[in-house]
Amino acid sequence: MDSTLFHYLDYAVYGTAILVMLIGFYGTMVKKSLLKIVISLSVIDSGLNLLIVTIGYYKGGTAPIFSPGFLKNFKDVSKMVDPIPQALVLTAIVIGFGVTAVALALVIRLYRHHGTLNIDEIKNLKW
Amino acid sequence: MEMIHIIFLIFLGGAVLTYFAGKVSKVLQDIFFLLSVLVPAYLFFANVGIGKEVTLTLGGITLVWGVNHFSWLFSLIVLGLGSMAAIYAIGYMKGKERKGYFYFNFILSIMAMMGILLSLDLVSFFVFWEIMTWSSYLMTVYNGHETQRIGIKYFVFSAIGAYAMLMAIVIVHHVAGSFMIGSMINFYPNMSLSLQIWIPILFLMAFGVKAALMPLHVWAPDAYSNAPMAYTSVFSGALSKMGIYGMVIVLVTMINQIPQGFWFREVIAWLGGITAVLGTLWAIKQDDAKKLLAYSSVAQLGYIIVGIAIGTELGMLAGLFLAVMHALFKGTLFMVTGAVEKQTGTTNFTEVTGLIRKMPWTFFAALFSIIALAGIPPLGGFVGKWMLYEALITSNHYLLVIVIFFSSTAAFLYCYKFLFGFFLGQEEKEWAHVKEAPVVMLVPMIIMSVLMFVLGTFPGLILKPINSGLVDLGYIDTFKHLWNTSIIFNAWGDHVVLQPILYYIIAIFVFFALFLTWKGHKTTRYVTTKDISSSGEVPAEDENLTFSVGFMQPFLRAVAPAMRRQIDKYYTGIADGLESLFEFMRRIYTGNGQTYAVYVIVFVVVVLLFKSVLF
Amino acid sequence: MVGTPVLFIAIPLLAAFLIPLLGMIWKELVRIVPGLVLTYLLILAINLLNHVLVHGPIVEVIAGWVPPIGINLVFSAFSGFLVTLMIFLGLLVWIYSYRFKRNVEYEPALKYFLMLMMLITGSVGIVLTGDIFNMFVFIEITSISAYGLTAFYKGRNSAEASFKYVMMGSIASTFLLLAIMIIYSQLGTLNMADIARKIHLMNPTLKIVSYIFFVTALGIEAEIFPLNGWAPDAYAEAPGPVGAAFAGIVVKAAVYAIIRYTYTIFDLSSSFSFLIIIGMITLIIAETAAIRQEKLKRMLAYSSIGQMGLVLVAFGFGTKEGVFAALFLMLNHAIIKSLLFFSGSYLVYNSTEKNIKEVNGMSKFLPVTSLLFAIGAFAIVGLPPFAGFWSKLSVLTAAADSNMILIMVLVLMVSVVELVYYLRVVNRIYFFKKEADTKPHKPTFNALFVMLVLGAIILLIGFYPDAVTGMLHKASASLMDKGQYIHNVLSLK
Amino acid sequence: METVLMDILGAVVTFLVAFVVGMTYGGLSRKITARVQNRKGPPWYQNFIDAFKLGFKKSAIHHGVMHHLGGAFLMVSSVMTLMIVPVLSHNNWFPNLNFQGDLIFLLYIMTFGPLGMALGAGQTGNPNSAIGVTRGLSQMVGFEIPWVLALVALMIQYHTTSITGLMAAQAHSGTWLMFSSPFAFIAAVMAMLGMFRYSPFDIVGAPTELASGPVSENGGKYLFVMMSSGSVFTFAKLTLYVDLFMGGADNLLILLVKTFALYLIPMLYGMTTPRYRTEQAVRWFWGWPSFFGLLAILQAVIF
Amino acid sequence: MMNDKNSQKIVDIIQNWARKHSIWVLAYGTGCGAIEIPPTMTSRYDAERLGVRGAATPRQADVLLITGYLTVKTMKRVIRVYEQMQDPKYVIGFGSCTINGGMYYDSYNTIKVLDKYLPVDVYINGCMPRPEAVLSGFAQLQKRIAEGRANGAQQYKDNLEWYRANQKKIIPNWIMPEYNW
Repeated sequence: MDSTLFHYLDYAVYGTAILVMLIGFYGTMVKKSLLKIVISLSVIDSGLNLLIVTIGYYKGGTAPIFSPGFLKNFKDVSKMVDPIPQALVLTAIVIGFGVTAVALALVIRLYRHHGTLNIDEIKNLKW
Repeated sequence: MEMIHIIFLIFLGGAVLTYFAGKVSKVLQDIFFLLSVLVPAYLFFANVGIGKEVTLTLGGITLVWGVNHFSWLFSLIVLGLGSMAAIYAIGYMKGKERKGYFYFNFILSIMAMMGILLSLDLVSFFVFWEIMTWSSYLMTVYNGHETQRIGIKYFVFSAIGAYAMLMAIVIVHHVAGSFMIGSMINFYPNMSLSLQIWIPILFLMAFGVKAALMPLHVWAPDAYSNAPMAYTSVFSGALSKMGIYGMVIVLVTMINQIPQGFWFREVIAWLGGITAVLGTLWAIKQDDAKKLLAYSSVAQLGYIIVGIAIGTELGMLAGLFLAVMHALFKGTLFMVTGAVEKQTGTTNFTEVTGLIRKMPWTFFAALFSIIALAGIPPLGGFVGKWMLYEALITSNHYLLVIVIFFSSTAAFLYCYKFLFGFFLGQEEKEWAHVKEAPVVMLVPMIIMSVLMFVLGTFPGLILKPINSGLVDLGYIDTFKHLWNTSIIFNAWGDHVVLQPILYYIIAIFVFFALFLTWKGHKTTRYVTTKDISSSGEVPAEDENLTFSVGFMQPFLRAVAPAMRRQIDKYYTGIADGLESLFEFMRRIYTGNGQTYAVYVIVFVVVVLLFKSVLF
Repeated sequence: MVGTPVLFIAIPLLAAFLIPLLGMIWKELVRIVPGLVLTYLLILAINLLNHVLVHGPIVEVIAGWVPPIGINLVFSAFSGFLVTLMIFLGLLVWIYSYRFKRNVEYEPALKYFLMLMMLITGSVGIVLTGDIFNMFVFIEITSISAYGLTAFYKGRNSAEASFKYVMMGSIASTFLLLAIMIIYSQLGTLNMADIARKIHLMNPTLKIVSYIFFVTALGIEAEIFPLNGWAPDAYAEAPGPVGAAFAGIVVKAAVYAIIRYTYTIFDLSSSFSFLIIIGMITLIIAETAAIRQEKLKRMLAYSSIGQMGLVLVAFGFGTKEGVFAALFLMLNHAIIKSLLFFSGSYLVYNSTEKNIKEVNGMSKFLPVTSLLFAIGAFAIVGLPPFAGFWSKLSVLTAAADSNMILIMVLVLMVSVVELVYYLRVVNRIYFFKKEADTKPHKPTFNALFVMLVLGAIILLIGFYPDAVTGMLHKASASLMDKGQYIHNVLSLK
Repeated sequence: METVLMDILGAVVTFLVAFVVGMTYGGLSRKITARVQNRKGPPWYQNFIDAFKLGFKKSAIHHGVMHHLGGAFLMVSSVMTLMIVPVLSHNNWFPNLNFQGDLIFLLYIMTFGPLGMALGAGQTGNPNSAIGVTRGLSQMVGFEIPWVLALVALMIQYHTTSITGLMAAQAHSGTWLMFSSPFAFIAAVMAMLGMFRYSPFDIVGAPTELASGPVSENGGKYLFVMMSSGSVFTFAKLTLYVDLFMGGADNLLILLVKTFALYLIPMLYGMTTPRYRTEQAVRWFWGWPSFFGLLAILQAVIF
Repeated sequence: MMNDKNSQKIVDIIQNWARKHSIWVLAYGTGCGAIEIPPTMTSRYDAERLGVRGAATPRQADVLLITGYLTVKTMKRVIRVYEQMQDPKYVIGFGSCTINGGMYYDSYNTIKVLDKYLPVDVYINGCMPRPEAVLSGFAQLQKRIAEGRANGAQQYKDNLEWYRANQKKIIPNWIMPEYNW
């Protein structure tokens, strides 16, 4: 495997994550449907999670899992990727799931109340 | 526990007790109310020595309260007028709703005014100032719905003033390192020039609002006329004097210390003069007694401001003497209006007429106060006016003296209008049932009228404490060279000897009064006001012949150009403009969740773009 | 040791999840248990705070991992003060909402108190934690329970408000995580003390970016101006006591977080002036928006936003006096705004629109509630002798000491605006004729008790500010002393 | 005791002199007016006859105590003015109150009467009276401005506010104030036109329009007292002008000459001019007269 | 020493002299005769030299001048004005109409003989009387005053009931208030 290509690929992962986030932001700001907004929020979350995991990764790392005999080869320890971002991402995913659930529940109620999913028409509260 | 603390506790406890006593019994409430005004007044004058100081530490701030001669003089106004108005209020409030509310705020106002006078540090000064403001505000809106706009106007002006003062206070604290008034004064000469100019301006804004100095006076007519009359007599008589009190201190201890002070004093004096003129003109225009008196209060405060702003010894004496007199006569006049309002239910000149024979004692009080107000000898108002003119002339304010003279001559017009509107003129059938006011309301009025008379002949009685107060402020003793017990001098040595003049006046008056009464007394008869020479026409009993609509029309036509513009309108315009702006501003919150999300992103982007500027 | 800070998180969280189970035993337990828990926590908090004020901060290590690796809780004078305040308010909210409106029924009461307990857990956690990711978790706990509470009523537009809140909250969490990740990628640690120690090693640009992200994320919760679109809606649509909880608990926690980042973690000198700018803008926009409101709770919401702006301004002075003033403001705001929300929701109890004109003439029917609302209004405007005056005085003194004349002028001008709209409401309560279709509702005994307690506190602080100023001085000193904080946390073994 | 008696005697004598002179001037004014109008006119003593006749009226009515005492109020101001004004300089006969009041006191005591009278007029309930009063008071505000401007100019020129002081200053400098400060004199004389209420400033008591205005309900003894008061006041005012601007008078004859000369001014001016409306009158006083008053002050300040 | 009666006489003489030379006239311009008043008062005839002078209100007036015919409607006002005048007071009937109705002798709404309703002291005849006649009328009145014979007011007071009866007879709706006299 070419190292330069790998190098670019490294950036490409970052870029993809950020791109996914930007798509999410775009959807949040532009799409009028409540559902699309909720999806966009999820997309932002996904991009962000990807980004975080990427930060923790470095080239050639291994999964940060203690296994029997792991300590025998001391070199492996430094090869392990940072486990903390992964732990954080796990938490973040859970939280994101919760939020999405709440958001969808609200969308249902809004749809029942207003009979539409267009966010521009849900403006009873203003000024 | 010091006596001063006890006095404040009585006020405070009395206010709360009075409020809740109303739930038990109305009489008990009245008694509590009287006691909680009169007892502290007695304790103050009997037990609090001048020069005494007590301290209290609160929130890391040392609060110092004490009395000096100058604040003692104002205490005299506050507690004296307060006691009188309290007695009057018992009668005035009888049968009215929200008595507890009234009494509570009344006592708190008195307490706050005393607090202002006794404060030797700026924080307690400000605290009491604000308590005074809101308690008087609550009184202003006592009459309910219609008054709320007026009340808010009053409160907004007061708040602007008070906040200006608060700013000055914290700046002083910053530079002088202490909240004490004494240290502020001591440090003042060491301040930077801009502070030396701005600190007095900020203070004067606060005091100017309370003293109804143009252009900060627009709240006054409405507020004075809409509070209950029993309170307005204190409001106009004593509460406005707090502004004067503050002004004197600022003028003497700060402005006189700096070379730019001359311009300050000129500007304030001229503002006072213009206030006097405008107040007078507008007072003439009013058809409602309350409004008339309210504008007249503004005008009278203008004189007082002129007196203290020119700052000579005689000017100070004049201003403070007028302040005392104004408390007396304007207090009485508002009481008179209240009595008329209570007995007839209205205070409009176009409705009430010819009460003189129904309410003779009230008329007597009104007559005396009007004579005092107009500054006609031999009542006290003249002494104040005389000293003011002499002070203005001897200190080379030639044009100002004309301005003041114009306004005090024009004041005759509204003085007459007041007396004529209520008491003189046709005795209409509509008011035939009207009775004299209750004794409890009459007594304070009569006492104050007599006081006006006494002070007119022996002004020394009150000039003495004024003199002590001025000596406290650093003026030289003016006794014997500006006044004697019954003689007043000007700086050029001319003088008026009041006592023989009084004798002459009484003698001439009594002689001709006797002459008129004695001569042909058998064939002199009383005829009703319907029996007038109206070109032979016979007015019916229920025909209204009274001349009261458009009363001073010819004069108003003559001065119409000066009254075309109203400062009030400008303020209203500004307020409306601001409200529209705010209405526009709140549309930022569009109600669309997406917009809010965009705001967030925009905020982040903008801050990131300008991060080199911001960070 | 009189107790450990971890109890503040463990007990309410446990209670929150036990409530449904307990409700199966006896339905009333759903309402009683939160109160017992909060009472216990309040006693504990006061004990700990007393201890802390004398002996210095308590640092608690969770699960045996010593910082900087493990998560730790810090109960200093500063955070302890806020925790005590929050729990006290939580207790009051509980008493007030014991049988408030829909809480009479079992099902809603269960949800309500569950979410309330989680809200308190989260907020207390934000204040106590010493780990930035942990703080993120607590913020999310707080947010999700806040979404739920906002959407509590079915009849109104609460879902709309809640949805806006969810949108903003999600974006907030995104930025928060981004910021956390930037710091982690640069410094490799999540412990606040550790970050604070190493922050100078960070790339300056990234430092600023991460600070901005933090402020954005937390600013959404703390109602900073362009980020606070959700706030008026949520305040207006959530139940009255929840409004009080937002103003007194959630926002306080968010502001705490901002302050912690600004004072302790980051070493950006110009972040103070940034705080002043955004605080000032928030103050001005919110107060000017409040004056034209037609709905009572919306007006209170804007006022709340404005007060938070003022708090940020006071923190932005960066001096000990400024911090003291800000803490004093936070205390007063928590108490007074709670009182306003409590009494205000009874003034417009039976109304669906919550229009201001529906409070007309309520003083005849609800004299005590009206009086307390008036006291609250006077206090929040800063009229002496009520509590608000002293905090306003301290803010201005701090401003003068920092030579910020313009800030003083603006703050005072905005105060006038604030005065006007509060006076208008008070006038309506007292002097207007009752609208024909409003139906006054007498406050229940517990609600009245809560309001009276708050009123008494307002008067107490007003007449005797020394009751709290000593504590506030210590709290502000503890915030200012960054080195001590780092030392306290990292010296643990 | 003796001094008190002497004081009283002096006051009474001064009063009588003023009464006689004032009445005579009134009669002369009627006579001269008649001659100007090519009439024979009443005898110079006609005013005395009128006054006595009014005094001899058998019955009188009043509308209440203020109306009853209105004349007494009026008298107080007239007689007090007379008492304050030094009638003859260098003369210890009638010192009265010369040294106990000054010009500002005088200005105020002069307004005492009209106001008291106005109260009496008000109590009659006659609308005409009240209208007359409002006109009178308005006009007073008008002419007080040039009058006070003139007086202030005098005061600042000689650094005294007392009448005797001004007289002494004139005696000392040897010139009359009407020559040394002519603008003040012009302003004061123009103000005097209003003070005397001759045409064109007689709208106060316009006989056909207002039925003589404030006095419309007064007859008999009340009118008598008012007439006498008016005469005394006329004399007092003329004497004041003489004292202020013409150096006072050493004996009665010179006083009469000077006062009569002054008295001719409003009288003759009135004969040639029709009546002003109130606001016209007020504006007239705030026009040229006030301008001259300002000039006077300017002169006093500069020189 | 004079006794009281004599002194009273002297006082009367002085009083009557003053009254005689100071006649303040309230000209009630009831009819066409009012036009004759201005020439009487102005330069050509100059009644003022006799002390005659206009008065603005009945309170100040001495003489009530009824200038010409008097309608029933005006009658009420005239009575009221007369009663508002202060003692001593006189009435001059001016022109034939006040004497016997003159050219309105058969009019339904003018009064014919003034004397039945008000105590006339002096009549001036003529239709209209010229200013000379008016002056002579004043002179006549002066003469009567000086002699103390112009006591119409006294007469009115003494015979008030008779006058009232006459007045009420001609004025159908007598709404004069009681305070009149």
